Amino acid sequence: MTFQAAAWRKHFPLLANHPRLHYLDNAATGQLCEAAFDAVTHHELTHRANVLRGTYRLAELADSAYENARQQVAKYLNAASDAEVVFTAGTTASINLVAHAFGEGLKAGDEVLLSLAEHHSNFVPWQMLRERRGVTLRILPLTTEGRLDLARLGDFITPRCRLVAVTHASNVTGAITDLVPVVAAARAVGARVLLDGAQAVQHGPVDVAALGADFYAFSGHKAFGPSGVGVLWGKAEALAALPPFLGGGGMIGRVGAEQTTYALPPRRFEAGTPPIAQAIGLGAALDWLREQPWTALNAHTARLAQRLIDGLAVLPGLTFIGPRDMRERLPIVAFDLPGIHPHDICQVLDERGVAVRGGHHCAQPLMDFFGVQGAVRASIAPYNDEADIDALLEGMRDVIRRLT
Amino acid sequence: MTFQAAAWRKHFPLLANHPRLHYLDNAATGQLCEAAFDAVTHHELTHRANVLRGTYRLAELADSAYENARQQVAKYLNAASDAEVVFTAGTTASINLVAHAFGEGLKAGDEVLLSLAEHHSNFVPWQMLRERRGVTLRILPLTTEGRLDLARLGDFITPRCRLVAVTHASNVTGAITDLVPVVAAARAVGARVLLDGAQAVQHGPVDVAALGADFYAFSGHKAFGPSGVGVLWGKAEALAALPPFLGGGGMIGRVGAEQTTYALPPRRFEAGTPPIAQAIGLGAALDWLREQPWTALNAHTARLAQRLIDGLAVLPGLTFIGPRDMRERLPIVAFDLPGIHPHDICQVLDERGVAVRGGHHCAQPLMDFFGVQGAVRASIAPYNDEADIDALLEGMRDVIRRLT
Amino acid sequence: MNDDLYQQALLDLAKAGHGAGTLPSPDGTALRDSPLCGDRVRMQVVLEDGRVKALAHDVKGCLLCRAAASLVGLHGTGLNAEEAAALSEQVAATLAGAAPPPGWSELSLFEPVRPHRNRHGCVLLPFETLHAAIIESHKQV
Amino acid sequence: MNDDLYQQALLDLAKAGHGAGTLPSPDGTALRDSPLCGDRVRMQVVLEDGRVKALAHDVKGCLLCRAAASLVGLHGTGLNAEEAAALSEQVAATLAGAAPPPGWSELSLFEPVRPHRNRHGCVLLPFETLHAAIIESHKQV
Ligand SMILES: Cc1ncc(COP(=O)(O)O)c(C=O)c1O
Ligand SMILES: Cc1ncc(COP(=O)(O)O)c(C=O)c1O
Repeated sequence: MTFQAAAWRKHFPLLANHPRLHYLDNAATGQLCEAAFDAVTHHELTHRANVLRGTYRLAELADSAYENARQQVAKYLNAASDAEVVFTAGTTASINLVAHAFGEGLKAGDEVLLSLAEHHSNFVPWQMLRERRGVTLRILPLTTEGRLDLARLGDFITPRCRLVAVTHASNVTGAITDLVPVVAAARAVGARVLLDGAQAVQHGPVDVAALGADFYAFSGHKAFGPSGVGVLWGKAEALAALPPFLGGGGMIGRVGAEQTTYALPPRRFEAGTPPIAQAIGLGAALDWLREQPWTALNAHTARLAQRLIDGLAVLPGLTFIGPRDMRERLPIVAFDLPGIHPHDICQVLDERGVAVRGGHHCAQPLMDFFGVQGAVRASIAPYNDEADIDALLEGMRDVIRRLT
Repeated sequence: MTFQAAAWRKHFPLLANHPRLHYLDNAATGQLCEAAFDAVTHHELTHRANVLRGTYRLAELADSAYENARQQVAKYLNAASDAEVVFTAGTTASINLVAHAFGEGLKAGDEVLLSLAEHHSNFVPWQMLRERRGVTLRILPLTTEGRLDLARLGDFITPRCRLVAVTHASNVTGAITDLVPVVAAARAVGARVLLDGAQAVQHGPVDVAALGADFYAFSGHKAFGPSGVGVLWGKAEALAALPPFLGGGGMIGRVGAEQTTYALPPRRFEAGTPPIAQAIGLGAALDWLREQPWTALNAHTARLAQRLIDGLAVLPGLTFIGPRDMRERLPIVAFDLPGIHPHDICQVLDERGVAVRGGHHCAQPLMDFFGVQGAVRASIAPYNDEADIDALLEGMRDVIRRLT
Repeated sequence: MNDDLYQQALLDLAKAGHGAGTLPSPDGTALRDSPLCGDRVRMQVVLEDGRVKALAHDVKGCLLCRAAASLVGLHGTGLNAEEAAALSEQVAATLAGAAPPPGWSELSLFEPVRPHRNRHGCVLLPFETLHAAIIESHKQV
Repeated sequence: MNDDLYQQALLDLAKAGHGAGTLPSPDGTALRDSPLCGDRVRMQVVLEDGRVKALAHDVKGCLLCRAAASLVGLHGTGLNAEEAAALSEQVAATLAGAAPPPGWSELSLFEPVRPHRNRHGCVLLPFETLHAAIIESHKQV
């Protein structure tokens, strides 16, 4: 059975509105699937109310929908319980939550291990923690292809390591981290593991139990869900050990002028009115995604990525920022064409309806590693097809004709 | 010209779907106006893309829409510049931002002045700051009606006061804070002023310049906009003086493995992908609200509140939690009926389609002050009408018949 | 419709307040809050051979909570810690649709609460607090 | 359509690289980054009586940025701090729809950039950096 991109495409209303658009910026934001759109609309138009406090029917329906979304997320992640799912504003908010709540327990000299491939959202929060608490950041180097250099894990994870915070998959190179040795090395020194799943969740269900992590962060808007919502999954005992981060309504047990007690997870970490409609939309998106034929979908996107790589490889001087084959990687293809600036490339491609991104991709340390200032990145979703890839390749020939 | 609730009601699709619903929980969440719904839908279906980074057409449209929303918010608040508008996840997130970013500059013995009428979201973040930095919290007491006791300001604002963080209007008593003496007292000792505007913005445009505050926080979902978004307005020089709070993409100047520089406000405070569609929806809501006939609308809701107060006043033993007249207050009416629990009242009212809230309303210190465990609260929006009030009053007679 | 949420028998059960009050020298006392509503139940027990010999409760809560506490007062003596824990689960199951456990037929009064998930906690709170008070007594020993 | 964003005259201007290079002993040097794209412009100036006598720039940036820097190289000498600041504002105005300021007619090459607000910064950066370099020189004195 060959997968039909056209069939998948039908579930994304924006794409129907732009029949000539070649949207290849899926790593920045995925298009909203109709399941999410419909769930948000249904919520807003039939049972919008604040959650977890009201006793009237509308509020009960809103509560059920919100808690149902938590269950849908838990199911997608194979979490042991929906109480392990914290709704946040996005990946960045989730990681900052851990950097503060877990960070509170760290002291000068404690170590956090990152990698040079991290997105700024999994870099800057730790630099800020270093400022606040004097922890030491250790940065795992990369192989020449841009993968985490796991051979050197032993040099970088010391007995002082308290947390390993690395990406599940890179938003630039597409490389999927081989987590088995990472988790084992962290466990060996008693460190917790946080995975940045911002790029991974949209390529099929994740099994947090099998990954063996303690925390997993991702965003709704990259997973074909609404913006304004994200998730921090945390193993029950890992969440239970954390103090709250943000203070406000909903996360307390009892507030006194002098003393305040806190609610149990996940509510302890959901201060204030949560992104209700957005969580409901994300739940619906993941519920729909969970049932998709991922083996076929991933074979389809890998084929497209390979077609793109093969087509680009013949361009003179072009450097791939990341692996050149499709083993253990996502359909994200980044490249640099010396002498032509990524933004100029993107602009010319845009004239042909090809939407790709150019720049540092919020990964400046990785750009520095590759010795480039920026790169062009095409990121593929199952609704993309051969025509999208060919439009990009044709556009690149135009770029070279016109800009060199 | 008498204002027609029915005409306003037409702009709220959920109410059309529930013709017999008497929605009187507007202080918890307002219903979504069609302007916001349409703006979100239009964005998601025609120019959804990530913002501030892309150079293709879809991204340019998304950028324009997002920055346009910032201008719409600025206009509603009469801000000097749209660069003073920071999009956050909500009021709670906005206040926590200040508690961290401004709080970083405080030291043991510095004082923050709150009031006993604060919502937990303007209480707990400061208690947590006290834990972190040893600041002293001073709690301004209340008059018997539950208003801030401004006569005692002098006793509570000392030269050590660095910040006054008080509510613009109470979510329980509806009392609007008389800000002139508060701001003057803060200025006299060089303290900054943060206003919790969560309850105020939905009753007409706010003039932050006239209020003289430094920071103003509110939520989209209470202002007939989407959930998952809020605003922190800050005076330009007040924002410029703050370090960032959350770290991540978009808020940086340049990220190096060792050193990182930060962007200017407002982006400095918008780490990660912001709630794009939600901000656009909020902008549209405020743009629509700005043009409404607020004098008439507020007279209408005040009349309804007075009708409710008058109707309740005859119930034996009933205590109002807050002022009994409509001077300087919002159409929020909270009360306690000794011997009958608020949740039982709400439940019986719900049978009649009357949606009100019972409980501590995230204001336990205020409940303690009034010596009650909880209260029933009816909060009125311009789409409410006499029938809503009368249904509530009729329901209360039923409550007393059945539950005593 | 939840017309019969406040049926007369439930109101009567609440009003009866079986077991309401204080014990002069309890073996264990537990205090539990509902974060949703700020409700609070205090439960005191005297044990004999690990089983509740006497109990007393003080409820700041709604009718559902008071009726549930009254039911605990009516049938709660004789339970040990394990049985009290099991009972809490059986009450939760009843609220989810199961039949009341043997000896607790009055739990059927709470059937109209089923669709109102936000109120389940109100019914459960006294049962959970009873269990907590028994556990507390064991700690005192 | 932005068909003519990369018209030949603009490519030629960028390629010409007027003023590209380094000065042996500048009075002031400024470095400015674009947070959007990570682009970076370094501008060096030598002043005489407060006016630019010589300048040199080094651009890591896109064609628009390089063309703008080249334009600064072409016409930037003779400016003082105030004029350089005013020029930045005039460039922004040109991008917003106004006519180019006198003596800078080549700015019309950037008219196709107008609808692309995200690229305005690329054009502005060299002008702003020139102003910053002059300010820097004054500090050195
Ligand atoms: C006065 C006041 N402050 C703060 C908040 C918190 O707002 P949110 O829950 O939207 O963050 C609320 C609403 O619950 C409120 O009424
Ligand atoms: C790997 C990775 N981590 C973190 C993020 C941040 O996600 P968000 O901007 O949704 O918070 C992104 C997306 O930009 C990403 O690709």
